[in-house]
Amino acid sequence: MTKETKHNPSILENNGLPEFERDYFCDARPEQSRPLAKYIEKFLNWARANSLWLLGFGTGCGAVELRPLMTARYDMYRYGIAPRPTPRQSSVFIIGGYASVKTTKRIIRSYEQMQQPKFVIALGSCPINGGMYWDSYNTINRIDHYIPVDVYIAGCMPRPESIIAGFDLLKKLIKEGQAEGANKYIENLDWYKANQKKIIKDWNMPDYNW
Amino acid sequence: MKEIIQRLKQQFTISNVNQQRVDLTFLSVKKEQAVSLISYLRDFEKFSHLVFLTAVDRVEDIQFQLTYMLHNYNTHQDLGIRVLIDREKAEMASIHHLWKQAGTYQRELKEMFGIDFPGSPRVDESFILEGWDNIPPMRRDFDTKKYSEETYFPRPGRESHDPESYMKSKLYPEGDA
Amino acid sequence: MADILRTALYLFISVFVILNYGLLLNGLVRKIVARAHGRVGPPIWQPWLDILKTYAKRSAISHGVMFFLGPIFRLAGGLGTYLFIPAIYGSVMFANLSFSGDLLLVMYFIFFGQLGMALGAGEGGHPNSAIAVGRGLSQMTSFELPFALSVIALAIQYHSLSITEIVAAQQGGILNWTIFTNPLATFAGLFALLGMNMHSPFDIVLAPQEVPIGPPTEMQSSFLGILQTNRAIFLSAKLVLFMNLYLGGATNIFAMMLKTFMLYMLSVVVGVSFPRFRTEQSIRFFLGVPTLLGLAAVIIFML
Amino acid sequence: MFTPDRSKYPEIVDGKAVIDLDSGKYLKLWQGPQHPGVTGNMSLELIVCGDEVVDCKTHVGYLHRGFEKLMERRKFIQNFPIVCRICVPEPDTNEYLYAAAVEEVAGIKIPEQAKWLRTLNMEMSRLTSYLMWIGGHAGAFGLGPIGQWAVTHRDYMLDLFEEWTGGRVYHMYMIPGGVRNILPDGFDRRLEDTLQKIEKLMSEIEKVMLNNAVFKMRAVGLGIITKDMIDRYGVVGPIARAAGMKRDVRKNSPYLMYEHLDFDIITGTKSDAYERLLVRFREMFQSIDLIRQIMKYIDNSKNIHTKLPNVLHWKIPAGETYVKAESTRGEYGYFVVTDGSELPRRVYVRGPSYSHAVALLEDLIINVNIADVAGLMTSLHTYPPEIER
Repeated sequence: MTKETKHNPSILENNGLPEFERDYFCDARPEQSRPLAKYIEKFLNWARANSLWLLGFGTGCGAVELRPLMTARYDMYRYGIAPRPTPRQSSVFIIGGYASVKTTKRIIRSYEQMQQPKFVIALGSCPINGGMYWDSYNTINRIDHYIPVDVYIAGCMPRPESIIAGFDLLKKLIKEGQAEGANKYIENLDWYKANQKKIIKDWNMPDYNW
Repeated sequence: MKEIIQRLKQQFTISNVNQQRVDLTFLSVKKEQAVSLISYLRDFEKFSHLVFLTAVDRVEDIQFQLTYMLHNYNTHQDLGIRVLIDREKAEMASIHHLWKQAGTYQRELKEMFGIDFPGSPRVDESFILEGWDNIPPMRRDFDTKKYSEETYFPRPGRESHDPESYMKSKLYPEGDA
Repeated sequence: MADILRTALYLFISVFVILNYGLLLNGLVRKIVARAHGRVGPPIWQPWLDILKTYAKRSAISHGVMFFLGPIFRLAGGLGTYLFIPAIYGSVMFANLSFSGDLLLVMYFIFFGQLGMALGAGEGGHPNSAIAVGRGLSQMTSFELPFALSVIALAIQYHSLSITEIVAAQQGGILNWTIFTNPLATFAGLFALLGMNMHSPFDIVLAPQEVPIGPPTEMQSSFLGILQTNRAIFLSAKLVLFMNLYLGGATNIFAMMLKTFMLYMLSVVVGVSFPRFRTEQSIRFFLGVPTLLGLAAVIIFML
Repeated sequence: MFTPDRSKYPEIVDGKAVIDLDSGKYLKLWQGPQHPGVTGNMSLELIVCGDEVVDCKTHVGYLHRGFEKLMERRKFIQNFPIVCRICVPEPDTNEYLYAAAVEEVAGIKIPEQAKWLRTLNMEMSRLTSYLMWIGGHAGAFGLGPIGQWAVTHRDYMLDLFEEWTGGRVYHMYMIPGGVRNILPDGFDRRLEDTLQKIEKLMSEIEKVMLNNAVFKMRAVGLGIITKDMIDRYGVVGPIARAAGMKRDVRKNSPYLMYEHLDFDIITGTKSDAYERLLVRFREMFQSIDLIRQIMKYIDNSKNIHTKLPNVLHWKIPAGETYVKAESTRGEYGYFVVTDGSELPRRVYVRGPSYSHAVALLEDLIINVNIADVAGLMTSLHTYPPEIER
């Protein structure tokens, strides 16, 4: 991983990293990406909406309903949704239910490694307000304090049908150009980082994972 | 089971023998004798399977109660061995040399209760939590609700009621439930 | 000058057609595999959408110069393979850049893309890509052996290293095809094709449960887009090559589509019904029966 | 005694291998948590030399919700909806064990019909869980279609559960004192239809997977667990049975109505991944058979629930107990301590994956090809949430 050539006056501190590792990571602040001209962007949004690659990261028990969704009974491939094993290539992140602190750290890392535009769907009631584990010491209560969320799907567990409905809503948002979570994240990077660092006590990763 | 208890009584000081079910017995033993009792049970009484090892926080007596559950596959008997240890200086001899998985249980106990098992493999590495800087969460004096509310931004609007009084007021406003 | 322009135009059309054909094949096969799974499967135009979407990503992370060059080498390999194969026998437009020794060049280009990709994936720094590249190169070396033997047998049989001449020699009836005149070499070659197409049981490079999709792990956005483009071109190029060598080539585009589709279905059917080999099992497989078949083919035609 | 062959190491000091990552000979490879080849959300920190694993550390805790702590601050009846969340593919074992433990400490007897319904629920969930597992296991070896077929048929079972209990994944069916409802009309017919579908699927799986030459090449001889390892690592369930040990809680210490049912403990001999698959495969047939046997005893007119005191201030006398049941992965147990108040003092959940996924896997994985890591993991049928709870 080499340094980006772009230089930004406000540089990420990366002070969670040991000295010798700081060289490996880019310390420039991420920049918001601008949409293209109107009709081109509309066309591209249509393509994006119909080719959603979701990151194959079962972060919680919601992942168990992704299996039926991927298989013959519900078959999400019909709608252009396919799982992808690496964050670099995927565009949708499904938060499968509750996120413990240890998983949240991985969620943030994976989310930042995804390329823009990227979308987040939060499954179940736990990422909304803690759900069943609202008083647990190890699960976060609101995922939108750590990463921006486009679509919430309530329920414990949400049925595969409701997940498909959630995808439909996401497609609608993308086509309307409203799913700009990645830009929102970069715009409010400091707020998100402060929240993240509040719960992740051993912050040993770069401030933004390029 | 009775014969085994009799034989054990000859060698060890055991107390509080409680036969919960036909195939489940609990007994208490002193901390110093625990490991030799467990080794004896494993090697001579065919209690060859360590089912689990866990702790109960008896905060009012300032003690931890460790429970070693052993199983005998020949007679299909479960035997729970209770060991009381001091809560302030929680330390117990390790049994990882008897069973491999005991090391895992001890790692968990170290993390969740703060009970130390000197010599147990990787006992100081974090097992489940990551970067935990509070008191061990499974101790009774750790308030998980308070911690959660302070740390994880509870979404406003959640109300919690005591189910008894709430149901009484909602469902049976005049009568007695 | 006009000649060159016309050739360039023809090449452009040829590549455009083969790219879309590759994507169509991709979409079709996804549909067919889905039927084997009991699913409906994605719409047939899904590959076009996927490729459009990857190119439309707003950000791209590079890990260095070689990381840029990796996908480009890969695409060059795919294009190079295709451009020296006459896709349709007798057609000026699809004759591409075929010349008298093109078979050797094509064999080189099949290798070339993989090597370029290996360098690019190595620069990505992901350990899984490095492992997958190692697996890919060793598997490629092993299936190259039966393939090379098969090609040597063909060269001896037809006394030529030009694909056009080999196709010409197979014209005039179904029994003139290599598959009937030289079945041993054909089967050695088809085994190699199974390996080249990297479907199960030879999908050890992309093996999602082992080295999640392998070399392209770090590739994203337009890097991945280039790879997807290449995958379509390279796939059809390989199929066209094998069709030319073993199935008598094609005299029109429909015959080409039919024959390449049948060839690809071979890989797909085998892929659906078998689990994956381990790396050394795969190598051992290629060095076993297929190599012996190839050797036998060479020896028979030497005598 | 089994000690993994660590001869590839440069040296071993105090039982720990000295691995110099800078030497360029070894590569550290993280498998998971974001990796399709890992069951659930856990990760393996592998050190590989060439294609072979020379050292492994299991990292769990990504799914830790602190159930045991949460249960200590919920009333007995409030705990009942959260216990099933501990294990997602097979929640019924948790429900049963929690209910059984509470009943035992509180001294409640449940009606016989409730026991039959519980037994039926447990066997159906066993079949459901195995279907999911066999899909994952085939997928780990790159045999995609089996995963698709099996998970689809699992869905048919979930439909039955939904019709019966109202819940698709979490059934919340066995409450302390009995069960929640009787079988709906015509359930037996639809159950039989589904069972026949599954039997047909199984015969197809046998053709495509069990008799597949390539699959055999991969699975035979993978991850052999010798008999002396069984006790040393606390191995239970189908893994122990595949090594020839007659260990099945259903038979050894019968609970619910299993003593009235006719079945044998299925054992294997070779104790490799293929044998474990075979044992589980035969247990699926056994499960289908048991479901058919149980259906003969179901009588919807009988009482299914004991009257409980007002559960909102239900004080259970002080006591402690350990109840166990056979889940698809082996002995599952609940250790419940009460102190006479409205809240349980301590609930400890003993998941079988606990010893399998950490101590056993870490030693078994030594010298295994990286390609087989996923297959080995699924063949142990580890399920992370019951490790960290």
